[in-house]
Amino acid sequence: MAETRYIKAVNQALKDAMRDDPTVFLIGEDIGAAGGSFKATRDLLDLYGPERVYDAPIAEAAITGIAVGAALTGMKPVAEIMFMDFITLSMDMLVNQAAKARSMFGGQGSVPMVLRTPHGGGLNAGPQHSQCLEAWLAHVPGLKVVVPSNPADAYSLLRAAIDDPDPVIVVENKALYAMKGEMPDTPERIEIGKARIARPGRDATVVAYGAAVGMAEAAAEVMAAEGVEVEVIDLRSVQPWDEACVLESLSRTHNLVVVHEAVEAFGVGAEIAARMADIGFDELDGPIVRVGAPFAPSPFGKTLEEAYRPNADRIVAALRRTLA
Amino acid sequence: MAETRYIKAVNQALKDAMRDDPTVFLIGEDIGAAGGSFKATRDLLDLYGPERVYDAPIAEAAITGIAVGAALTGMKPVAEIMFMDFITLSMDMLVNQAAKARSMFGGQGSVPMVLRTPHGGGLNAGPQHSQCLEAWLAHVPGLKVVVPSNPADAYSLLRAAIDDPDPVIVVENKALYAMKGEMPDTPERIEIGKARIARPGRDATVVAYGAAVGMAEAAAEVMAAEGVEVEVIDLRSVQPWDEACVLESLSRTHNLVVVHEAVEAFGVGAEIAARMADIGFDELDGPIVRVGAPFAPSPFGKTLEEAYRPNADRIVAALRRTLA
Amino acid sequence: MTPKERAELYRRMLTIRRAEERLQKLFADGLVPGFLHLSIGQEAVPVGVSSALTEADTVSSNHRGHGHTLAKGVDLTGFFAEILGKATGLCRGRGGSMHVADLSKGMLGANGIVAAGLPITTGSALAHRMQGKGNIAVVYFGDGALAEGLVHECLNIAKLWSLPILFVCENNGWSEFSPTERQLATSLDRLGKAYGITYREVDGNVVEEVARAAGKLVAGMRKAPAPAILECRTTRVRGHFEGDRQDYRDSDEIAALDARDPIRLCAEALMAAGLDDAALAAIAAEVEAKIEAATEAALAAPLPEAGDILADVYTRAEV
Amino acid sequence: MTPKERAELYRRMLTIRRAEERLQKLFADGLVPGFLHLSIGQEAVPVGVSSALTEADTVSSNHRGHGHTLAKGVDLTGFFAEILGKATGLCRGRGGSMHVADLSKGMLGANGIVAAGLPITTGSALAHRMQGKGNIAVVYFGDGALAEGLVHECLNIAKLWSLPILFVCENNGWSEFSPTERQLATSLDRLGKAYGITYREVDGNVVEEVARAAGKLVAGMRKAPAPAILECRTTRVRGHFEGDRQDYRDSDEIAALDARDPIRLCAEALMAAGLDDAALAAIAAEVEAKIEAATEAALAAPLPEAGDILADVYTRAEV
Ligand SMILES: Cc1ncc(C[n+]2csc(CCOP(=O)(O)OP(=O)(O)O)c2C)c(N)n1
Ligand SMILES: Cc1ncc(C[n+]2csc(CCOP(=O)(O)OP(=O)(O)O)c2C)c(N)n1
Ligand SMILES: [Mg+2]
Ligand SMILES: [Mg+2]
Repeated sequence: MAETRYIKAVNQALKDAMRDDPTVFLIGEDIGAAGGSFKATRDLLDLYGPERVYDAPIAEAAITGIAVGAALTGMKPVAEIMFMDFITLSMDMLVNQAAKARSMFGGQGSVPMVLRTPHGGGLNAGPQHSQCLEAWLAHVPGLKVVVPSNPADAYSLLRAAIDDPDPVIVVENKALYAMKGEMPDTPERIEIGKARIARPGRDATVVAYGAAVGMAEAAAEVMAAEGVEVEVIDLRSVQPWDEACVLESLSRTHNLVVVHEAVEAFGVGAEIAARMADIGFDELDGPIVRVGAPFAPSPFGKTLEEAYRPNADRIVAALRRTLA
Repeated sequence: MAETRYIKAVNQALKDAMRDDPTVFLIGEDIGAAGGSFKATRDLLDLYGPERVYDAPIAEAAITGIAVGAALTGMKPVAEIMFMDFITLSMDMLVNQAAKARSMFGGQGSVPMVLRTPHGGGLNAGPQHSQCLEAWLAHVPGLKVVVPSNPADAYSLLRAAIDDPDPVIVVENKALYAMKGEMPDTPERIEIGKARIARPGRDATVVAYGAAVGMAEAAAEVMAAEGVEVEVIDLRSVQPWDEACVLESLSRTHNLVVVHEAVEAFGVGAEIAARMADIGFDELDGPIVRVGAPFAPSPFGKTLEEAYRPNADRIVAALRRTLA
Repeated sequence: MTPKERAELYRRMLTIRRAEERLQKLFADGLVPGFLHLSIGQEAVPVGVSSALTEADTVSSNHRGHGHTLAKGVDLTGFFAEILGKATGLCRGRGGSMHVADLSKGMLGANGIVAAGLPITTGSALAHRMQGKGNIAVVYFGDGALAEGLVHECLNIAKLWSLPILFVCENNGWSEFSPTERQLATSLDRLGKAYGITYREVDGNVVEEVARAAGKLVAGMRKAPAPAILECRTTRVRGHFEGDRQDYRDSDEIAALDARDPIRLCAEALMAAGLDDAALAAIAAEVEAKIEAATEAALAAPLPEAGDILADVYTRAEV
Repeated sequence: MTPKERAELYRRMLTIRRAEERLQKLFADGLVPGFLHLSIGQEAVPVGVSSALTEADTVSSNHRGHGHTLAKGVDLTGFFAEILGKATGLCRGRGGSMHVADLSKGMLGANGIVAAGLPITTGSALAHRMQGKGNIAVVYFGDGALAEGLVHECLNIAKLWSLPILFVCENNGWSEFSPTERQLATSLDRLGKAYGITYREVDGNVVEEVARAAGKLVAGMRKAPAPAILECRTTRVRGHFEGDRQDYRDSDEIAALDARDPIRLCAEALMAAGLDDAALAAIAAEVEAKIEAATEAALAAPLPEAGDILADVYTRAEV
């Protein structure tokens, strides 16, 4: 067990995957010599050379499409899109190409590519550099989407994504890059689609992913002081997501709150809530309450951004409302 | 009152809007001389000339961005993207530019553009020409999204969209283009965000939009034969959507089904269900059941596509399940 | 080129032609679901280009992809079955005309998104370069596609990284219902110059010219990876898709197409080189028999099961 | 150009310089939220270009937009307040450095998305052409942006439709932490040729040269709408953003920057033309006083209210 930072765990996962599999290569803007805008790819150019680490021109659509084509030709590309806001430029390649190739070609092959990209606020980066757009990708059959909430998961989920035969989008959280956490000596092999009980509890379930997991844990602390035991589920992946785990928890706690940093309306939480309002209906003792960003672009100023991002207080309020 | 077809209603709305407002202009691929792939813009080049109707090169991102810039400079552009699947190429301009300009510029101006695009199956057009991607757009603060379900609405909602000072995406349904319906002599002025009770009922509420409205009405017929009176709500717009109308209906019927042609998972229906599982929780007598496409790309063959698209039978089954 | 080689090119072009004519009829009979874009008049391009390719080379295509696909050597019955949406299709009936693929033959797919084949092929070429086996990648696209930004992103990257990719433009002068000249302020030769990419233009209706130019370019790319552009002037004979009556086209233009028919031109060249009518007829008979057999088999094949919709969305069964 | 006009250009450049130096300090003091991309060393470009513009002309910009914005004549206090995220900012503190806009001055916004300004400006130019008042549109972008496909889509359309748009490339040789030459296999002059768009290259650090070239191009565009490209060779003095230590840059390269400083070059020209130290000092004093006043006012301004987040997402109050 050693302590590491989230961003270092990402770096280590890339390094190990490149060591273990010569078909793994990296492509992205300023990922080589500069080591990436957030240093996720630091030293990898030196270690593996320019034949494995491609510093690409500013051309997100082409970067993503190149990953698709290389994946169809026997390689395992890991593309970086510098901010998740820029996947707006990659959508065709992700949605109409990567996601559909296997199914529409009748299962002939697959597209074993990974696209890493950071979402979320906390850097005052403003409306075009803070968005959490994972709900779009989760809506697309053929894509998988993982969102690690801590350094150990950042490592294990990225390794799982690279090992996966299908296109996986790894959504990292900018505000977590500096987060410290324990990294097991033999990192866990995570199966994409399995959630993790981050904190057990019996009175209410909070489902979260990414940075919201920490917020949910903080809210659970507050509630614990009042004698309310909140179970926190870290989804780890939002497509597929662990419906069975959430349903099982709900059948014990009977109250559900869903939290994410993304805009609440039409976000990932809507699907979880909707699904539980169907298959979990008989288990519900109170309304399903969601906590997410308000329906507005992410503001850039410090106070506004703080007010915009979800936090423990809002999760506590949501819990109080469903438990009322 | 005269009977007209959906596509003709679209054409008429464009014609009338161009007549009433000289700043309205059209831009899109093959919309001029050819009158559009689905003939929505037929005759408009002849009527208004090449200064008002721009046949654009195949460049969806630029077409959309040009609409943004022209709108910021005093015009009212109506862009056509030939298939909704191609908005994958327009996402940056829609999401990072059109949607955010007003808010991030502090309310200085607005982006009065319209983007028309057809979604949906029924033409065996396959995985890249049939998608219903409106859930993506509904998740974006700053955009409005309307989805007309019949010719009269196709006219009125498009007029409302063009009149609106903010960016509105008008999602038409390919399978409805040939639909006939009554067009009032003085077409209704529709306020974007207000739903329509397509069929009143007291036993269950079905919320639908676009082509799903007709399927829901057919399902309601089937149920009526069994003495179950189903209320069908046509949302008309999915962003904003008429939460008050749905809640009011639910508080009378106590059972809810949500239907759309889009993929069920993470679709528009998820938000409606999630919201009602919160603010409408106390009204619910049964699970909220959704009906949408299965989690797979839209297949192209006739039998497969038929099995893929929602239909009255599946809505009936959903109603039976929530009422059970 | 030996007479035998030339006759083989003829046979391949005729196979594409007859296959598409058969599809045209099947479409008219309501048996082809979805859109059908025929490449009648353009057969010399893929046949000429493919004569320079091995099975390990990859190609990717666009909406008008039948010729590209057949020329890469895919199974004729699987091809027909796919376009008819049958369970025995190359893609199990899930793709159809705009999405035929056969990865085992290096055919990475037709594509319903204009210009989408370019980055995919650029990525395939990158993989070839990394794998170091001398394989190359070919992308077919139309003149109308040149307006899409992706074309430029890919020309730039292919040149920067010396990727073994052949950009094959089928310049038929049309982009759907519009003459491409109204959509483009540039041309591929000028773009080639702008990016410093080797550019060749050929009469895309003369299969030997295409084959010769492609052969040279590809041989060079195999030795020293680098991109190249091959622009083929060609002719779209049918409408943009079946059902398009081409009212927007000049009758003179259409009348002139026959004289440039690539199959006729090849037949004339073969006759000039000594082949007789009987030999040509024998080829035609053989081709027609094959097409007929493939069509019959495809028509008789079962439709996919509805349950098949959820198959293959992911490689592993869902968690 | 009269000495007075020349001095005015100097004053404007100095205003941008001092404003950015002030921002640099404010950033170091932790008072600027978010990213801050300074255009120190590039001031001659927007000042030269703007000398050819009226308020009704529109400009749009990129992430490095302070100079473009100030040169278009926006209010200095509102500018500072915006970058500090204050309620009195030009965008009520919601945009910040990467999103400063002032529609009343024809400033359509800085932009955090590389190359996004191009289609927006192309659309603005289309509006100008339709409105027929002889107004024109200008887009500023960097050399790195040339790799984005949107650039090409817009060059093509601007030429096809004869739009009055001036494409101004600030070629500083860098794209973030990489030399742009490693990202581009083409150049703007070659692209200009490929699209048949008038192209001029100037020393972007000599304000008179920029002004002269822009003046000529813009005058032509006002008479007969048509696009033009103005490539300005310039120098990025600071890091890509504040906080970037530029370890990746050669010390020689950095040392050489001073000699090309646009403000120094302009001062030298002014002195050669007869202006004395005192006159320059007077300009400097005036500029500094204005900057100081604007900074103080901005610093003293209130932050936006949290409730303000939901304002202005739409024009009309929500249904
Ligand atoms: C991104 C995208 N935009 C538009 C279309 C609609 N479309 C299909 S083919 C075509 C014209 C293509 O012309 P060209 O590339 O010259 O090919 P050709 O049909 O002439 O072979 C268009 C506009 C599409 N399929 N994809
Ligand atoms: C679409 C997009 N991709 C990447 C980025 C990250 N990024 C910001 S500035 C920049 C480099 C731009 O270089 P250039 O256009 O030359 O402008 P300069 O910074 O030199 O002024 C990059 C890659 C971005 N903001 N938007
Ligand atoms: Mg063409
Ligand atoms: Mg630069």
